[in-house]
Amino acid sequence: MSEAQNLDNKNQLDTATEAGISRLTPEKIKKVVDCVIKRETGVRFETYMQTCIHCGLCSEACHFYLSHDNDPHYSPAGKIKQTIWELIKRKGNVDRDFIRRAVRIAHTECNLCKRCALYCPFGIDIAYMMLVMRRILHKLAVTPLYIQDTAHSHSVTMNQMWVKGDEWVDTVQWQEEEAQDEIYNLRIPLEKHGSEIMYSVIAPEPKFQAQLIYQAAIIMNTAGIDWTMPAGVGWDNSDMAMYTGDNEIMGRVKRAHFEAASRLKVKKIVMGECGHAYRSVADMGNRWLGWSMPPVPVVHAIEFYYDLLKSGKIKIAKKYEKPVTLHDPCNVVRGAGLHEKARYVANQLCDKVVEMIPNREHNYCCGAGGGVINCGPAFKLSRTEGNSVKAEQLFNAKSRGAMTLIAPCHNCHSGLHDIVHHYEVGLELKFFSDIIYECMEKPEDK
Amino acid sequence: MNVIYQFVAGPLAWAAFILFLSGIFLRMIQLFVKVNQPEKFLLHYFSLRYGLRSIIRWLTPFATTNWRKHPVFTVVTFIFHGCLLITPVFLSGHVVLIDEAWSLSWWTLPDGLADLMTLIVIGSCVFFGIRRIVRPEVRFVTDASDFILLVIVAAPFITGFLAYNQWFGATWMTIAHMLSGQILLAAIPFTRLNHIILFFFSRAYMGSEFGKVRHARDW
Amino acid sequence: MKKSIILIVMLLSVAALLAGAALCQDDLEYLDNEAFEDPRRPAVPFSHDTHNQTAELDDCAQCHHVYDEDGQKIEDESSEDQACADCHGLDDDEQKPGLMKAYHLNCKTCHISSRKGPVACGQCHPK
Amino acid sequence: MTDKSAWDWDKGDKTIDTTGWSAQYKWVEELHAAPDGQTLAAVVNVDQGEFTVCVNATSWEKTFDKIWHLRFLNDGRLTALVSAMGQWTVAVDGSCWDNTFGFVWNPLFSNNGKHIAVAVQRDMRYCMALNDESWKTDFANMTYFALSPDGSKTAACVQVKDADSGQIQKFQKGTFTAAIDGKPWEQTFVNVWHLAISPDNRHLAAEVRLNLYDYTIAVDAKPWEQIYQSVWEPVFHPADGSVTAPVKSDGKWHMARDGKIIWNRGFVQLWRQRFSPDGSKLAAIVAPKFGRWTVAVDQELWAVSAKQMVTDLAFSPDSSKIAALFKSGGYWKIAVDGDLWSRKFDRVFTPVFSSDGRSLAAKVETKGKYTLVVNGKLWQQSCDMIWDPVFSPDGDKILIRFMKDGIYHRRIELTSNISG
Repeated sequence: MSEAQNLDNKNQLDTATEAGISRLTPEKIKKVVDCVIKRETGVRFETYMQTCIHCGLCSEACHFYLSHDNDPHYSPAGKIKQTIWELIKRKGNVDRDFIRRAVRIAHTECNLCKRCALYCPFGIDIAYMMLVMRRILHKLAVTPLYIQDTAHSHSVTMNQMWVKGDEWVDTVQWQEEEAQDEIYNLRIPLEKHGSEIMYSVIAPEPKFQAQLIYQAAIIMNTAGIDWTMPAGVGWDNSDMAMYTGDNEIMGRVKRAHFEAASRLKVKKIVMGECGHAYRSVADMGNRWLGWSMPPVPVVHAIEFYYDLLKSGKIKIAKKYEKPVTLHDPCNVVRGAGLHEKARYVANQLCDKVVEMIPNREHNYCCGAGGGVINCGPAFKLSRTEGNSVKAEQLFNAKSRGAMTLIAPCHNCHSGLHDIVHHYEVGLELKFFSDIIYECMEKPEDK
Repeated sequence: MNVIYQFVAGPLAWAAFILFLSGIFLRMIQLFVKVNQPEKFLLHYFSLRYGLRSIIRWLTPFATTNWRKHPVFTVVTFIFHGCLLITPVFLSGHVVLIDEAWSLSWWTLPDGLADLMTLIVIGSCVFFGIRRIVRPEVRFVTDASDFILLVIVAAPFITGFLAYNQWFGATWMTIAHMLSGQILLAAIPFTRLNHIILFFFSRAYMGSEFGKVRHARDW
Repeated sequence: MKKSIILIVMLLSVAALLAGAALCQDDLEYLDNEAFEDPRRPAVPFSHDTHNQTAELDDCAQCHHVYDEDGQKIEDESSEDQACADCHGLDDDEQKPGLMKAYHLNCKTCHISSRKGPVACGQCHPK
Repeated sequence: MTDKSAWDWDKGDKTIDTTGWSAQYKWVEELHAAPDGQTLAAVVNVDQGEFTVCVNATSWEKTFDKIWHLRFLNDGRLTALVSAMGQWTVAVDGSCWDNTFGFVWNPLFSNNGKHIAVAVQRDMRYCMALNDESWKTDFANMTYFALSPDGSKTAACVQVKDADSGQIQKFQKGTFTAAIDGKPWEQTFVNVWHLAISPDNRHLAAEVRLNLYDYTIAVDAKPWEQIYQSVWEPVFHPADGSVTAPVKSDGKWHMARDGKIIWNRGFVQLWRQRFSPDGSKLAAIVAPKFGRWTVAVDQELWAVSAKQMVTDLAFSPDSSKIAALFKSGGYWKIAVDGDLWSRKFDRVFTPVFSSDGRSLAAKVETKGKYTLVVNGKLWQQSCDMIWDPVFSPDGDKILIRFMKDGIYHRRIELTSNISG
């Protein structure tokens, strides 16, 4: 991944995607469009196409629209007009330039955050329409380089970051050893059949943020949880194939995750603070596999911490003093309704919680999710500039005292990190687990 | 002229009604036949409770964030749709005709009120038309069909208003009114005007997904 | 696209019909509408003799009909000595249409079948 | 399987008191009971960074920096993955393999317990090792491992062409293949998953992805002629050498054998197919409708279904019966030959058939307490922990291994005493 060109030029994508585009022929494009629309879409797609009355009311839902001075090219319906509508109207007879623009729009100018679903009077799922576009782009082999590579990683290793089988176990054991300095008999039980809980994470944790596994282990051990982590495939709950439209790989990765839980005979899966992974296991991946709901209950970290605090399994020694503001991640708030539980957790942990405005289901997207950040550094600037409204929202929370920004989602974390730096917002970013780890009563304290 | 009247009031009216009803019927059949392919989960997540929750919420003025964000538009939209649906159904002239044909009758609007409501529909169409031109985010997603649809909707109300008030000749205007009304009826199942039906389905599905699966509000 | 062309053509024809509209009015005599408590439409201009001449009507019973108890029209009898409202109440009853409906059906049915005379609302109820 | 007739099948109860173990060591990890129930073992911590294995209150002589994946083999031997001086290897009953490696993981055991294979990393290169002997060749990456049923052959998906992360064009040309005993296939694929070695050890089958979209099954490097939207793991027929796999086409899953669709209907989902030991029947877990799961035997659906999931599909050793676990509404039930046992549990573990197929038993959990269910009847003991039941060769007796109040019990019961 040597390439780090900055693609401010709207007419150019990364070289690998450009290479993909240069291989396209009109016949190929038409064939793929026809195939996807005819065979893979149904009543939902048709209804959305026929129902949209072009009222433009979705516009203000979108942070890209708001951040670009209300440029209609960035409104949700505006983006659909430039992609799906045009594609259907022209029956797939579009050229390479159209596809190039569609790649940029579908992959880097929509976070699939579904905020617009709250603004459309008809309840049209624009994120779904965008996923149909991405599915077409996947079938045309013009998915942006970085996220395509991530999908390749999923296909080979069943994890997001080419983490090999030995590296995973080695990292977990290394964190277990590190954490034993703090709690001498701490364990991260691997492949423990019949545990209550399987804890799954996303691959960036073992790859770059091993301290999160460390913190999780401290929390699990302190709370006396009967838990395990798989030593084989299925330990990673993330799924960028879901965002590239490679549904077959998405399903395969999700199957590996659920089969790990099934093999270990756990009662439920607890997952770390990641949003898209929740969407992939509890919304999209399970459906592709025919499971209407996750076959093994999936508990997101927010809900897990809520249960631990509510039941007193975790006690707070001293509350976090700096005022915090809480970012509601799309995939677990609009996607799972965990906003009130997140507030309970935040209030239990912190002295003061400053609400962002808007908040809960109406919170602005971080700008990173939906696979956008995974399209790579080439699109970083357009991503941060496409979310100035988030910076304003953060500045506003800061003006009311917030010093720490809690983002209980990996993508949000990275996206907000970029925004905080780009706009020099000056907020310190934390996961819930960072604060729990910092403030909880640990065994030594007892 | 009686021949034309007779043709428009007779066979054409039947044709329009048949197109309207069978169009909607076929759409529904198509909807229910295709609902399980290829997305087999659609019906699975359907929830009457959450579907209705969403429909009622969105059919209540100012009950959603977006309705509150656009007060003028919200007022116009609700009054427009209300007048659009109520006026023709409770117009005395229409009820008299139905009574003569099938001996069915019901309460009717005072003519003055009906006139006012007709003007509101026409005015709303003008408002929507202007909004399509003036607001950039709406203009961007607008195409010719949107204006044609507005004209199709407004035409029976304009001609009806003129026929009732007998400007420019009541006879021909009455025929024009019937014709434009028939065009509107027949157009509903085959144009994006079918949002009046599909609204309930797309809304109910989104409501079900948000209520039953996502445990979040969709407004 | 084809759909919208058809729609435009239809709309244009509506406009043409409007342009061709014209109205002629005769000298003014009115049908008695006193029986209606609060008439919503203006009384109908009607010149009895002119109408009958133009329409070449000889049989009074064509309009001033009489029905027997079984609902059969009695061919040889007529009812020009009675007001319509004597038989027809304001509302329908089991055998007879209400007064307004009686007028409408009586006039319009004939106008339509003979392909002459006013049929649209405003033709009889001018403002 | 191992010969169980030599085990002590006399009715009665033997105990091992583990309450003293925790005083003996800094901590004691998960307890493992031997298949014959005579020994109880656990990884234990002796001192900081010093581990050993405690077997019936006696420690292994050696200590290690780290021990994990402690398991009893079917022949009663005790194995674990151990590390000393930064090198990893396999320990069996306290003695290590001669070879040491950078890392070992994913141990595979043959049914008779005689053979142990592990995935090996040495100097950041990968291969398999079987019974202390590693492949002659190693690879840049290795995923998905297989051991033949008799334990004589190992296979893995290996990367044979270099492609760094980010080299998507190179990757899409195919860098992976399958290797058996270290010998890779000539042909490469974009992806290779889930290997199966034929019962006669002569053939290797795998799921392959030919490009980003086309999936099929490859047998001995030769892909089936048919291309599918997706495929799941292939299995070999016990006798005739044919390969059967679920394949997806036209949006539905179908059962295919050697490239031909054999069941006359498609499913929303279809996987975990398996042949009866005698090869006469083919069963699979299926979802005939979205959100409905059941079992299909030779394409006939069971009348019962589950809303959440179906797992642990298994034939009895004599091929006469089929069992599976059904989960609905958060509860588990056992289904045998299309009938659901009425009792529901918070958890049911893998059911065990007697060799004649007459009896079926499983470990079950209700409200954190464990017991056994045998032929639909509950064993009237509630335990803190229980292991999977073991039937005597004639099926008349049942070996129950359980923990209660820190005491381990090895009990032999008459099957009829429980199942009535």
